[in-house]
Formats: sequence, C-alpha cells, structure tokens
Amino acid sequence: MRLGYFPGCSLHGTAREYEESLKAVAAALHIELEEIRDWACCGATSAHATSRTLGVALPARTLMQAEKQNLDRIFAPCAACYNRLASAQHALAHDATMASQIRSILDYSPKTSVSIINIAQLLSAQAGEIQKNSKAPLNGLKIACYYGCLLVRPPEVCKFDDPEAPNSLDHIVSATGAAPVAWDMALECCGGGFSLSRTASVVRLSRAILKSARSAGAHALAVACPMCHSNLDFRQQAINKRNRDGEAMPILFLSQLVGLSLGLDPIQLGLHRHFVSPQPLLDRIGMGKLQPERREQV
Amino acid sequence: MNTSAPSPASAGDIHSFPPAKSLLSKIRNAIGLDPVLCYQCGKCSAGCPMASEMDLKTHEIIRLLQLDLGERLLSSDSIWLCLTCETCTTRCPMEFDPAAAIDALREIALREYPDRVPRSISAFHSAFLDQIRMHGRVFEFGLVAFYKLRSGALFGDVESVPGMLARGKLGLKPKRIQGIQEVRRIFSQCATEKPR
Amino acid sequence: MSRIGVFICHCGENIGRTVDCVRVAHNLENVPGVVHSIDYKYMCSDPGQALIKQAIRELQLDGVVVGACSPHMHEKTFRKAAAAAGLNPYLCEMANLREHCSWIHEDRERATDKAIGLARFMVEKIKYNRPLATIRIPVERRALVIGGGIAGIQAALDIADGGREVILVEKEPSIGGHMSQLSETFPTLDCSQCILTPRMVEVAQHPNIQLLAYSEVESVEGYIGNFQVKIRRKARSVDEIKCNGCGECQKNCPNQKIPGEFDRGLGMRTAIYVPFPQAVPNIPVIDRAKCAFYRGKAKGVKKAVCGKCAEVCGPKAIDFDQQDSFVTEEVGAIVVATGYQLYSIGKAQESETLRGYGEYGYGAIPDVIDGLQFERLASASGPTGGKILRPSDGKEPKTIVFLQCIGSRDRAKGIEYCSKICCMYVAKHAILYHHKVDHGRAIVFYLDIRAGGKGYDEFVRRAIEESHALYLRGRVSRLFRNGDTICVHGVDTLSGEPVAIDADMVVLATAMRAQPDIASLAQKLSISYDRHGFLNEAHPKLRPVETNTAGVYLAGACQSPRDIPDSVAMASAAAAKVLGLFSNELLEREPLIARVDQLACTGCFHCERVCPYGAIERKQLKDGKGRVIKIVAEVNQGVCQGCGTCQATCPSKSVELEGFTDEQVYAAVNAL
Amino acid sequence: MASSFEPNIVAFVCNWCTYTGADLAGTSRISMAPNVRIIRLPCTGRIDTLFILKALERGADGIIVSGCHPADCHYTAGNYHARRRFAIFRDLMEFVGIDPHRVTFSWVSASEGGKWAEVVDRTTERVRRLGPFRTYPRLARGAGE
Repeated sequence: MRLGYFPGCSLHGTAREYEESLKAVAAALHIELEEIRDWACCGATSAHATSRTLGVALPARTLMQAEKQNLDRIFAPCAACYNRLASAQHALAHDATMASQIRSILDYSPKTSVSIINIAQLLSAQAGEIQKNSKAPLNGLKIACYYGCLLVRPPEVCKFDDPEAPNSLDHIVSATGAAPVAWDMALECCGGGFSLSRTASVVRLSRAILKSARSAGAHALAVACPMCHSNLDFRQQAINKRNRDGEAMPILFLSQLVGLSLGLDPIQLGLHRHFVSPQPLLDRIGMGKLQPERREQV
Repeated sequence: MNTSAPSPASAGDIHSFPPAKSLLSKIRNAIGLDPVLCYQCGKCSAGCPMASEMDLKTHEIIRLLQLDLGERLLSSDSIWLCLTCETCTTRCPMEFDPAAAIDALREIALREYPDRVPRSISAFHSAFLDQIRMHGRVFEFGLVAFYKLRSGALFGDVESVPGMLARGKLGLKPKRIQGIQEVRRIFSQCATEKPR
Repeated sequence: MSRIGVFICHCGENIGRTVDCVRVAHNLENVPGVVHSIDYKYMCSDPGQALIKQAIRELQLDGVVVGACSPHMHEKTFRKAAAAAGLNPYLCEMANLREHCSWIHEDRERATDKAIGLARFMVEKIKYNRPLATIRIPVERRALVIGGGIAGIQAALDIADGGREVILVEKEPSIGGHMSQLSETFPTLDCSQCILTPRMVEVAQHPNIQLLAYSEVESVEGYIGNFQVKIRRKARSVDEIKCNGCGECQKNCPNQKIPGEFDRGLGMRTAIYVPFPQAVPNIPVIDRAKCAFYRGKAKGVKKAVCGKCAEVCGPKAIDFDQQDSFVTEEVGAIVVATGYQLYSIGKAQESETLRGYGEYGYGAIPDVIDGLQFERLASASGPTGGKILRPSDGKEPKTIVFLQCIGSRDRAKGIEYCSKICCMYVAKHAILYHHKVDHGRAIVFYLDIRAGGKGYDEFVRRAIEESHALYLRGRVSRLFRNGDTICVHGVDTLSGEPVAIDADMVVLATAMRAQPDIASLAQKLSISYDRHGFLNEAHPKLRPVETNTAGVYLAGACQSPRDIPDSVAMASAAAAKVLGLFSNELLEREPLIARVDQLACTGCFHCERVCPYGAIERKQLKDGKGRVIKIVAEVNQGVCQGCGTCQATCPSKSVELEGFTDEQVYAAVNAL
Repeated sequence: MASSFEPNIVAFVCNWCTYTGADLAGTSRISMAPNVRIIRLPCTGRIDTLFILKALERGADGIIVSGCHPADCHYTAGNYHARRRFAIFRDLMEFVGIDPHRVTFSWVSASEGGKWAEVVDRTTERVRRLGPFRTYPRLARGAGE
C-alpha cells in the first residue's frame, strides 16, 4: 500500500517520536509512506483565525504538491494537519468563490477527489493486521482513547466515525490487546494552540481530561495529535506539580501503542522522549527498562 | 462602528434600531450561512471549553451579530479566546457554524480593531505565521523565541528548554523549503493584516 | 356553447395586488363565445355568488368560468351557485389565478398576461363541457378504525354509539396505545389508567364494535362507501375463544427476563405475556422470537424444548401451530388513528436523515432515560410501583435534570418541528417528582415554553412556583459520567451563565415522530403524508380530519403531534364525519368517470389491463335476433374513480373521461 | 436576443399530487417564473402523449409533465402507466426531432411546493436557452427532400 505522507511541522520537532513510531509501524505493516515533496505548514489555527483564505491556501498548496506527485491518498497523522487539509478540500469543493480565489493565488486548481486520511482511518482499516501480527499483545492495559477535537469535528468535513460517540480509536486499541475504558471526556478540548499564549487555560482543560481518564481507571491515554500530546504530556508536569490529582498519566501516541503490540523496540518507538515516563506502563506489560542512561540526562 | 445616527427616541447608550446592517452581511457572505438561523438555545456556550473565560459567550456573540452590534463584538476579547474546537458547530441544532463565524469576525477585527487583540494571542499568531513566511514551515525553537519577544513573556517556560533539548524535541537549525517564494506569494495575496 | 360568463375575483388584495383583474375581465370579454365578463372583490362572498346567479338567469349563460383561487378551495362553492341558478354544475369551471398566479409572481404585467391565459384555457375548455348528472351509489354503513389508542378508541365508540358497526384494528396485542403507559395526565393530574381503562372495556363490550387486536391492515380496495379491507390476524399462538385470561401461562413461563415493551425496558416480562394487567383483550400472546419452544424448533431440535404454558393451560388454549389468518371486511369509511412513535435518542436510526444524540449517552449511561420511561417510573402500575428510583441502583434521585426539545426543533438531527406536548409533560414530571420525593430538586432545560391551552400555562407556573422546579433556558451540550452521578453541562441563556449540574438522573423529553411504517399504510389507502411521515389532511384549516381520498379520515397524532384532548376531539370529529356519511343509504358522487363509445370500441381491452380498479366490464352487443355482434368494454359507474388511464391508452379513442375529454384538453391547448 | 425571449410552457399535471403541490407553492408564496401554465388532469395516467405534440404545435416552447411519486399515485398505478408511455415517447420525440430537453418529466408530491418551483424555474431557464420551438425539424426536412 502506497500512501502520500504529510508529516507536518510538529512531527519533525516536538513530536518526533510520533513520526518515529509511525515509520516503524508502517514498515511492520508493509505500508509505504511517500512524503509529499517540499510541503509547507498547514497554517494551523493561526492561519484560519486571521485569514480564511490563508487558512485554505496553505493546505491547498500541499494538495497541489501531492497531485504533482500523483498521490491520490494523503495520510496526515497530525490531527490538526489532517483537519486543515480536509477543511481546505471541503472549502474548495463547496465554496466556488473560495475555489476561484485559490485558483488565482496558486495558479492551479487542486482536485477535490484526493482522499485525505487520518491515523484513526489508517489504523482501523489495519486492525485485523495489527491483531494478526501482534507479538506482544498489551493484555491488561487500560487505555483511555482521546480523540480530541480535530479528528472527528466538524462531521461534514471529517465524514468518518460518530462525532459524538466515536469508536475508531477504541477499535484500534482493542486490536493491540489493551482494553479501552469507557469515559466521557474523549472529545473535550485540551486547550489546543493556547499552549504558549494562554497556558493557564491549557492547564485547566488538560487537567480535567487527565482527571476523568484517571477516574475511569485508565493506565495511559492514547492520542492522535501532537498538540494534544504536548498539552497532556509536557504540560502535565505543571499540572501535577500544582495539584495532587494522583499518579502521573503516560500519554502515548496511538502508533506507539500499536508498535508495542507489534513487538517493536520502545526506543525505536520514541517512548523515551516523553516528559511523563511511560515506564510504569511498560512494567505492567513486562517490558524492559527504557535505556536508563538516556533517561538520566533528563 | 455603530453608524446609525442617534434618533431622538434613543437616549444615550441605548442602541437604536434597526441598526446599519454592515457586519451581519459581511459575515453572511464570508461563511455562506445566515446568523438569523440561531434561535439562542445556547448549546454552543454550554459545550464551549473557553466559556468560563469569555465575557461574551458564544450564543451572545451570535446574538450581537444578529443585532449587528459590531463594535461591541469586534472589540471583545472573547472572539480571540475561541480554540476552534468545533464543538459548537458540531452540536448546533440549526446547522449554523459559530466557529466559522468567529473566525470571520477575527479576520475583520484584525483590520478594524488591531489594538484590541489580546497581546499574548496576537503575539503567538504573528510569531507562528512569521515562521511559515520565513521558512515555509514552523520551526518550534524559532516560534518560541519570536513569541517571547513579541509577548514580553520572556521567562515563561524557559525551564522546559533543557528538557526539550534532551529529548531531541527542539531542533536549533531551521530548514527552509524550496518553494518558499510560493508560500510568500500566498501570504502577500491573502493580504492578511499582520497581527501585532 | 356560446353564452359563457367570466367572473374574475380580486380575492381582496390577494389576486388584485399582482393581477390587473379589470384588464383580465376586459380581455376575456372579446373572446368568442363570451357574452359577459366582470370582476369583483370577493366572488365567493354572498353578493359575489349572487352576481353569478343573476347573470346565469338574466343572460341565459350556458357556461361559467370563475377566475379565482384553486378549485380545491372553491370549485364546490361555485358549482353549487351555478346549480342554484339552474345551470348544470359541471358547466362551471375555475381558473386558478391565486395559488398558481398572483401568489407566486411579482411582475404585474406578466402575471396579468398569465392570468388571461389561464382563464382562456378554461373558456375554451368549457365550450366542450357537457351537463352531467350526479351518480348515486350505495354506502356500506360500517366503519373501519385503524389503531386502538385513545384516538381510535374514541372514534370507534362515537361511531358505535351512533348506531353503526365498527371494526377496530390494533396491531399490538392490546388496545390502549401510549396513553395506557402514562402515569398522570396534564393539566389536571388525573390518572391516565383510571380514565382510559373504562373506555377500553367499553370497546370490548360494545355490541357494535368488533375488536381485532394483534391485527394489521393488509390491503384496501374500493372507494368511499364501498371499501374491501383485508386484515391480517397475526398468530397469537393462543386460541382467543378458548382462553379465559387466567394468567397461569405467564406465571409458569420459564423465560421471565425479557425487557418489557410496555415498561420501556424498565420492567421484565415473560415469553408468553399480556402486555399489562388491564389489557383488552385480556389474552396473552407468545413472543416467538423469545419463546424456548419456537427457538428450539428453529434450531431443528426435534423434541419440544418447552411447553410449560400448554401444560398449565386449563382450557387448552395454547396453539403452537397457529398461523396468521386473514379476514376481509366491507366498510364504507375508514378512520386512521395510528398514532406516533417516540424519537429514538440512541445512535441507531432507521432513516439516514435522522441522527441520534451521541452527546447524551442514552443507552450507555443507565440513569439517562426518556420521558415515557419516567412515566413508567411514576405510574402506580409501573415497575417500581410508582416510586421514582434510578434504573442503575434503585436509589431515589435527589436531583433530576429534565431536557426538553430532544429531537424536536433540531434540524441537525432531522426534525424541525415542535412536538407540542413536551413542555407540558415535563412540567407534569417536575410536579409528580416533587410530590413523590421530598426535597427532590427538579431542574428543567427548556427553549421556549409552549403552553397554549386551557389551564396549560397555569400548570407550568405551578411546576415553577409550587413544585420549585428550576427552569433554565438553554440546551445542554453534553452529559458526563461523574462517579455515580451525571454531570450536566448546560447554559442559562437568560443570564448568559454556563452551568454544570450534578444530577442523579436525567430525563430526555423526546420528539414525537410519525409511525415507522406509515408510508406503506398511506399507499394502501392512497392518502398522502408530509416529509416527516405525518398524514396529510385535505385542508389544514377547513377539512382537518378528512384526507384527499374520500371516505378516509384522520384522528390523533398520525396527522401531527398532539396531546390527548386534541386527539379525542379530532377522533370525535372524524366520527361525526363518518356518521354524516352514513346518514344516507345512497352516496352522491361526482360523475367525472369514463364512458365507452360502444360503437367505436374494437374490443381490444387495453383499458381493462390498465384500469387500477377493475372497473371495465365486458358487454356483448347483439343484433335484433340476439346474435352477438361484438364484445365491447363497459365502465362500472360505481367502481370507476376517474383517473383516465383508459382513455390515454385506448387505441381507437373510444373511451372518454367526462370532464377531461380529448376535445376539452385540445380546446385548452388550442387557446395557447 | 435569446435573453429577451420568454418561453411559453404548458404543464400537464395530476390533480392530487402536483396540482396540490403547486397550490402549496402558492400558499407558501414561493416565487417562480410566470412562464408556466398548468392544465389540470386527474392523473398522469390520463396524459396522452399527443397532448404534448399538440401543445408544441400550438405555440408552446416547452412542456412539463408531473404527477405523484412512484407508489404514491392517488389512483394506485396511473403514474406507472404514464411512465411507461413516456419512456416510449422519448424515442418518438427524437425521431421527430424535438429536443428532449424541451420536455420535463418529474414527480412532485402534494407536500413539495418548493420542488415544484424548482421544476418550473429549471425548465423555464432550460427552454429559454433552447430558444423558441418552431417546427418538427426532422419531419419537415424529410418532407422537403
């Protein structure tokens, strides 16, 4: 299976473990990821919050690049990038004024038939393969699947899964042998792009999510978005320092969980890069220590 | 902004009706939906993660829009506090799109009331967009540095830098994409007001 | 025909605003054959009609064209006026200048031109109209009532009390409908069962009512006064005549743990069951999907797996081999009273245009229930004996949050209309809860209170002032489990404050929807329904209980959401219509039916093949000596409904539909 | 030139569904093109294909035929017979050289006032673009040869 691949900025920076684990999992499942050449940033919230046209034009350029490479399916692992690409495509297909504006800016009119898929779509289609190739099923792990905002909302753009009671991530987590927990905060916002500009809001929102997952009995959270990861992992230090909410909650990318169940090396999956150590989780499933010398550097 | 001349019947700060329909039609055109759809059920505000921090809740923003009270709306912090989590849009019983309306309001506010954008938020957006303008992608170390310069929050999060570096999460050298001129052209053509 | 009168109506401003009626009348004056052409403010008014009558008499008119509203509105009125002046009513036609012209156009010039064109169509057509005589057909003076809820019960009793026979068909094992599930009724708080049960018994005992429960209408043939209805009597697996209703079978059924429909899953029933103790008829039915006997048989087990009910049945009424059977009844009128279903809150929806409320966790959170489930909890005959207890742990809830408009007024979920009854029953729930639970706190999220009705608004105020229910204006965004409580995230839009409430129970006031299988019933009856599946009345104001199919009437919530008093009133109205129809032995029918020119007929009988009613009969034409010359088609006047398919099909053009003959249509077309 | 042309369109509709639907469009005040004049018939089953040819011959530029949706016929099955008849009629139209776009066949129920307005506007627009209907070109040509 050949897929166009749009990593997005975070996967080359603060969320590099997401890319590392993805590439390892893709190799194990024989999925060929062909990176879109010379892609640009999707613009994230800052683009669409300041100019609707900019918010469409930046992802449209990436769609154009993909088309030039003859890619008819684009995999965007970052939920935010996925949402921007899909929103741009939706605007091009449904808003004629916008489409003509983009055409004049790019001197090109991107096709709207390219399918853009997110990690939940990719891996839930592979659930059978994941289960089949499972070398170290994660039995006994309880995982809170966190969908966040941008994977399923708004439904007319994302068009997959139920926007209010989704289950695609739960389906994937079940395939790894772990048990998804029933909880109600899976769709609540973590504070998204306010990490730097309104840290207090992020702390408030992310804390509520962590508390809910903990009270539902989860051992870890599975996420599909680098922004959510950063808010729930990196910002968790501050949350835990200020409050006595309970044990630190490891935050794993979905691909890392799948990688573990496929028997891949935790270091290869970038598990050592988290701020909240996933070591307790690894202990629970009888995996070895993440390289201690590296951890001590922290 | 309220362009309607005060009528003798309206005393002091009471709005006179009907107001000049300026903002309302702009938003209607921008998002392709008519704010008149809203019947003020408040489901948007009820589910808004930022509602507790907003002085105008989402449904109140839409109501002011219906009344076309532009100044009150465009000079409010609240529109900048929206995270675009799309919860309101997903749950709106009338299939209105509050998130898109707020985006459109921000675009106009940026032009007409640039001074009212909360400093930290405008600093973030401009630092972020500057990164794209400079490199075609966002280089996170640069983003943080630029943000700090603009926002004045120089020391926040400084303690986290070593941790980021140790985990290999912060690259120090930005890479520029080849098509950077294309990206810059997009920026110039979209003619966005630069957030301060 | 050469003495035609044209009468153009202004309909006040309705036509006159967009159509220059004076110009229309003037223009028509010059059409050959027209001897009189005038306009007037209100043609349908007494003086307007007098103008027509006077012209007919004084000018010896032999045709009248009224340019006014839709013929569906006033054709009868003007034909009657013509008849009163001695003109055959079928020599009066209408041109639709309002619905089809003035109301849909803005350009006065062009609308006027079009109005002239429409009137000319009719003038040319009427030149070929023939005087016709009304047809009289016999009426079978028995009625069919479909649906045994309160509306069907009321209609059946009224017709039966009026001295006519009624066949009441109910698809469930018992009559009673949704009303039998309710605890108390607003705004008087009288107990639903107490007022309904006597009426149910009356139905069972009425000499003029034949009750066919657990039965469905299979097919309907015929027409007003003469319907043939085939009814499927579903196999109860119990002989209705032998059964004495002792209940031994239920007591001994080993499968005691089936969530009961009557209690909305809050109570259990057995595989052989009577839906509720007051059921009419009090005869059990075996749920074959759940019964061990049938499940064993389906799996291919040779020996009977179970048979407990048959063993304990004194009168030996259990009949495992019973099959569905059919009866055909002749009736003259049909009342449809099939009621409603509740909107399903969960994810599963039968229609693509509908969506459920994932955000409210119905089905996943046990203490989130719907309004009808709350009725069962509050009902003295319900699963908790009338105590308000949580389904999850049987504890008494100290805080209940009620959410209104679940499904209703929610375009995104597929329902735009207001369900009308929810404001009232939620107020009732709040009052009942206050009566039953000391210090219980009821909080209601509403959008608008719609309490138009006698004593209705006072009732809502009572919930607020005396039962201390807190009314918050707004919708709830989502429900979150929080330990054993439910956290309700809502907003009070009046203060602008978002609120989070820890509730012990949440009750969702779900929308009323049309019955799921309404389309197939409507097709059997040839009646229409709106896009939500509610049946269409013939006129929203003036003919609210009739349908566009003569002889078929509507009662209750099958037509739109309505409460008990409205349903009962509508049922009595439908019964009055039926009794009116039955007051004569013969029924007058419009003579707009097909007629065969027997000399021209070649006897190919294409008409016979396409006639939907079987109205074409074969007739032998004989010569003077009694020898058959040819066999030709003949139309049975009582059976023909006047669709005209025969005429369009006839190769020799020897059949004609009165009122719509080729000559008439071509004359209109020639006026282009 | 073409823009100043206002086509004449005749609609043959059934009494129960489309006529009532058009009434509903009126009661709902849905504005539409004034080019269409309705001839009311009991059922689409009554519509002889010759009506269409006659109307075109007498000066109509376009035709609408509309009745109850399949399965919803007031007379049970008239619209099915009509449907079969019109399927064959399409071939005849092509044979005599009538652009099939001049004739719209549609189903409009009693509750579809909005749909009726759409059918009217769409047909008017289409026929306006086709220009006035003059003759049956192919037959005329055939006769000339």
